[in-house]
Amino acid sequence: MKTLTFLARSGPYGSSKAKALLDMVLSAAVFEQKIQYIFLDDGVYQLLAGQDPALLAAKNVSAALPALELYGVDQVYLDLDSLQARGLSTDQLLIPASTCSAGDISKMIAESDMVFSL
Amino acid sequence: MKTLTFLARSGPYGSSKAKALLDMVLSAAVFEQKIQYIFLDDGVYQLLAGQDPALLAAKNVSAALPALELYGVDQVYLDLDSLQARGLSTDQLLIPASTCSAGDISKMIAESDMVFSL
Amino acid sequence: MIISLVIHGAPGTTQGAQTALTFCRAALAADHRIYRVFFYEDGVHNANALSVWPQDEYDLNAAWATLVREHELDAVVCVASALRRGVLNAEEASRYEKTGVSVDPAFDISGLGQWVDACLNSDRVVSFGV
Amino acid sequence: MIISLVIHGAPGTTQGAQTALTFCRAALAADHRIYRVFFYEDGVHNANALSVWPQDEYDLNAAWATLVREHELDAVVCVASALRRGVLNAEEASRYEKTGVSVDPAFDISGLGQWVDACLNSDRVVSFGV
Amino acid sequence: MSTLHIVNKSPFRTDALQRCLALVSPGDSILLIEDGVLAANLSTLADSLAGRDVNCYALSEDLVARSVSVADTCIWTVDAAGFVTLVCEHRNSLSHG
Amino acid sequence: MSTLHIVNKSPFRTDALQRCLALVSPGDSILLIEDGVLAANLSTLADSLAGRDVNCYALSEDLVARSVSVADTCIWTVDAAGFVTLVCEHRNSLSHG
Repeated sequence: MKTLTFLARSGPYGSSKAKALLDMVLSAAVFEQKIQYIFLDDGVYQLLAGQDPALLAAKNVSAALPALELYGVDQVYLDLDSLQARGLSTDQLLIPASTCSAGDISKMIAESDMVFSL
Repeated sequence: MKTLTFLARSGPYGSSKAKALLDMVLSAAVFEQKIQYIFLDDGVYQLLAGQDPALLAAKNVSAALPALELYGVDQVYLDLDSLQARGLSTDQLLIPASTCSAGDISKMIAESDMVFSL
Repeated sequence: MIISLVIHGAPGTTQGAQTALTFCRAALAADHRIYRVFFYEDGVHNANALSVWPQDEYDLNAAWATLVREHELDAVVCVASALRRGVLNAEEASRYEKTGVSVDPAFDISGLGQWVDACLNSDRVVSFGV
Repeated sequence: MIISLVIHGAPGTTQGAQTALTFCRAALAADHRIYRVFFYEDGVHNANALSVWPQDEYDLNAAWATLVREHELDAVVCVASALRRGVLNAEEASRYEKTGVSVDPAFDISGLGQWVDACLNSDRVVSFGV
Repeated sequence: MSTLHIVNKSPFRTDALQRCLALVSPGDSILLIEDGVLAANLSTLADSLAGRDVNCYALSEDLVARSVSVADTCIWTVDAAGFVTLVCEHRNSLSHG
Repeated sequence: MSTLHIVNKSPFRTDALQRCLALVSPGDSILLIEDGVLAANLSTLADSLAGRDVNCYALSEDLVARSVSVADTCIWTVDAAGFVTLVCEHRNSLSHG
């Protein structure tokens, strides 16, 4: 088993990056690897409750989040600094995520076999 | 005749944007429009002398610059603030360009029929 | 008013092509005239007829082709951008001995001169996906 | 060492695909083993066989296809990324009734499972064009 | 004789909004679209615009998609039809790359 | 047990380098490639790295292409072969998007 860390750093609809990383996470989960899924920078917007991209003809990127645990992705983290820098708070989020700091993320990266960032 | 303003804001080899904007400028020149070609932000790197992208298997974006005047593109400007913010000076440039300020650029934009930025 | 659009972004990868489509529909609904839609750089992928979108996703390629046909829009794909991205019509596919035609016939393939012409003949030109 | 590459960028539009090619050659020259090159998102355009580059420009599509053949590399194009971008093999072109085959046969089309497999079987995985 | 500045990038990841603010003239307008709307809930944006005679708009479809609210009364929301109107009301438009 | 941080974006246009600097640990290395090499002639980069036990490299092919020189002796240049060596010498790599 390998430790794979995913840094979700992009907002949800401006590009396909959020969805592309989510698909990587779910694929790795099927192979039962150890996964650390970290939302930071604009990636914290992926976690916001109340997203409604119907008028963009896009799928709701956050719809898959509640199912992450079913897929065995239970290590989901949120960079608190990124959230606060954007004027957001944890009670606006769709799913609970363990808050972490840049120092925590550095440690998780150091303990990973591979790291992917989108 | 229309006044078309082009804002070259990207470095020369990280993307195709510099070349794409240059092609627009040259096409507009063929149709003998009034052209204002302004290098600002990372676009100032397009003007640096001594570029050698052979090892990137890319064409030298700056090679076309000396021919701009032949095409009738004689209004070429350079944002001095952008240059200085990057630790560069005008004597490092391949072609002479009139230096300008953000205020000058604002005025040129205001007097344009259309503006393109890449 | 007479409006033209320049589209730089591929469908799906960035949002610009979708924004442009919505803008184009709104402009038509407000009885403006769309002089031309010019697809440049990665924007040419909007004219790719080989794209296959998942059933549960919005097919932006089909949406563009439909809009162009319904409103008889002048939709032009930049030839220099298209060739290097493998967006080819029958003539080019044959000339370069390629295994397929990939551009939707609702779109014309032509040069940047068509973009200049759009600038000269439009009141406004709006760029998307830069 | 055993190294795999993940390529996110289209040829030409951003520099990542070219950087990856140079890296891949250097790794092979240093006698490392390339386990797999995985083309994801816009990276799938590197496998497009319909691309026509100008005579005086470097044909990155041809360069990838040549490198893959010469070193018998395992080059995999992500199927979900490829379908929506019109990068199709003969089977898909026929199934979806499309007018052409666009993937270079040097590349396989498969799923993200091949990327996970590359992670499991490589010492290093390097991403380009993100 | 004014310009519609269109910003489609996140203010947190790129300098697009900042560079736009350096180039706006009195009488110009700014329209935030796509990831650009992430600036709409920044009070610092309102501060930057104060006293400059620059109107600021955010595209409602993009705000709703992202569940982002507008922080300040000085930022108006417009839909796609309003986007078209803004384009027509200004002499030219500048999509900041 | 260290990470090779790969930065390919201009420090003037995006926050990629800044975010990289927030995540580097002692013993990690930074490799500037593509438009990332535009940071190589910034004296501020050397300042940010001072005393942090972080090595910084810039890809020579990208420096030469852009005619950009390296400001400080604390930034080493490597070619593609050196890039491969750096990947092998570190436990993992992180391409900062």
